[in-house]
Amino acid sequence: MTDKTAPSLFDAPPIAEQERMVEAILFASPEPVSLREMEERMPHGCDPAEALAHLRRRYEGRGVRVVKVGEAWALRTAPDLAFLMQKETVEHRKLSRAAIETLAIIAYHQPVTRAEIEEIRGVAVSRGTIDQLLEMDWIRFGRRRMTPGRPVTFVVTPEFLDQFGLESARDLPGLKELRAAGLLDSRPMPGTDRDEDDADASLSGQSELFEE
Amino acid sequence: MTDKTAPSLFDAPPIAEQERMVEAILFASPEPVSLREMEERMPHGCDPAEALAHLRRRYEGRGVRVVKVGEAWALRTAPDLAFLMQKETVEHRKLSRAAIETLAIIAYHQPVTRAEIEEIRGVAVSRGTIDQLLEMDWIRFGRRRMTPGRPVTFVVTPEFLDQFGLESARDLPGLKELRAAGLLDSRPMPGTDRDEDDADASLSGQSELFEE
Amino acid sequence: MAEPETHLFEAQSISDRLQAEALIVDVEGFEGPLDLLLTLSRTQKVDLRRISVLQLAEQYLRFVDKARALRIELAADYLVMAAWLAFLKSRLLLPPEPGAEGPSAEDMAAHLAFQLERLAAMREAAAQLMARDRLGRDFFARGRSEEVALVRQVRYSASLLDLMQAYARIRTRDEFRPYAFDRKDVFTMEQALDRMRGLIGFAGSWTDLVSYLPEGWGGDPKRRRSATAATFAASLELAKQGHIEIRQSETFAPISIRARTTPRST
Repeated sequence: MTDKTAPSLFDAPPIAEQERMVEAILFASPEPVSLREMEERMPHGCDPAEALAHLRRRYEGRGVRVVKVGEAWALRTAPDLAFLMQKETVEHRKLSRAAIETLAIIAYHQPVTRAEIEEIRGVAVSRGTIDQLLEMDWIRFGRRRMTPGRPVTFVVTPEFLDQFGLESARDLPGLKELRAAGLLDSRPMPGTDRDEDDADASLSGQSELFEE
Repeated sequence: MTDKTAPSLFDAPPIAEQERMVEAILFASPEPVSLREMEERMPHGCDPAEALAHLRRRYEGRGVRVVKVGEAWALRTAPDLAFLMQKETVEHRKLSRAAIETLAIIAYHQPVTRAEIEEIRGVAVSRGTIDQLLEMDWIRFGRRRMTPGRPVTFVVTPEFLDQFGLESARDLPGLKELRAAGLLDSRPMPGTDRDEDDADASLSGQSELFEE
Repeated sequence: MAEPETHLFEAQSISDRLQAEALIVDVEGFEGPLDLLLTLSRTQKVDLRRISVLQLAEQYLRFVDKARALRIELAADYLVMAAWLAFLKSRLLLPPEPGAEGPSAEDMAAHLAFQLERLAAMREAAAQLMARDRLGRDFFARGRSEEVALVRQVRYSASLLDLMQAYARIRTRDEFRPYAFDRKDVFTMEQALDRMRGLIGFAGSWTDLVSYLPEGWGGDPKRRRSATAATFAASLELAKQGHIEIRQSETFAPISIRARTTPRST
């Protein structure tokens, strides 16, 4: 570079070789590289600008492009292939106990308000749980309850029925059937009137819901 | 759409387009990428193996090469251009003689137990040596040997292959000659009762790995 | 072809002498007895396959003797090898005892030669390996990694059985409980205090405590008991604070309260 007029002691490498060099430099460098820097790194007498022009033509229409970044040059993947740079992973997780319980209450008692869910579960229902079920499209908002405060109600969706292989929420087994199936092996405490209560609860829930 | 036998709703992209995709994927990743991973990232119906074959031909003699690393593929600069890369050169951690020998023994004799390494070197292998090689990701634990005590074995990793520019452990320099000379046999000390073990060891080791 | 037996410590040349001294002084530099044997075997200047194990054993034993004479601590490994080589040497020199068990001296010698050759081969292989083109030194990976964005989708699953069991669990929870108040049937003292603070200003004359029970708590005996207890406790608290007065004409007679007209001065 300093003595362009004097014939070089060694001839500069052929342009094809220079093109390889520019390619390797651009590939390995984390940052864009200026022509000046290329020239400094390449053997004496090289012409990185010309080599780069060849390289640009070679990469035309390819999956990778030679792009100018400010005063320097870099290799970048073609923008139309950006979708390849994403990797989708699907993670299967078991629904949390809180979410399953909330979902079960909504299914059996719909339409049901949040306060009612909390009363049945005996604990507060977190916003996240409701949001999660809404997001999964398993529940949706029902009509507002015509009581003070006009609270929103929740009902299950066709997606929910589909997911659980039900034709309608009415197909959900009642407590008596659950007990018969051995899912409820608890005996009611003597002296309590639980059975009636239960039957009542599920009946009033179901019937109210499906007679729309 | 997930049904592979059914004709796809959309045809797979033309092979030239698939080649671009493989090129972009390999370019974007400093780590080797397996065909399986390419397939997962490319549109349905693509054949990354064929696209890769095209790409390899295209990159023949270029400044960047398509290389096989174990079961995966990567782009690497051509070694004859190393002189251009002083700037990118990373300082290699100086390995002790013990570490280098232990690494070579693991590579040539894998899967190999610590006791076997010690027998070959005639000296105890320090924990630090094994730890260092594990930490560098050049070796990993292999399957346990089905001999009394069920000792763990060591094998080399894809990172090791990448580091030394090897397609597979079969390409280790001088491997064939060493095998032919019987120097990779696990030959028991005469009069010791380990014949069975050792026969087993050498069978499951080298011969299995290199006779395909 | 048989090499004249070279005496390690009667070296002929300066370089040999230096090497011999290096062996003595730098015993820690050896990676075990096999390494030392391999180094010693180099002085035989023959192919490892044609090495004289007897000669090697003598060299090793001489080395160990010399090291002891110089009071150099030798690790146990070296001494074990010395003992083994002394044994091998005697076996090689003496005619085999008739009916002796165990491997022949020749087999043992051959195995030692094999071990040395194998170690030498591994050294050579290691050197070849390290001389290969290396990533980051001779060839290079892509300098700029384009991160693959991970798009993570979480799919939650639950079965119908999960759902039914969950519902069954909730609906039967009370039956499992040995004893607990249902919160809906408990009227707390805090609730009673809040309620009475609001009402007491209007109670100019003696009023039955029962009339202060909250609405809807008078019917169910369980609820009435809770409300009555809470209201009574609250009225005791208010009396203590000097806001009200309490009176009861006789045991089990109705309890009446009224607001204190003038704050009690203590």
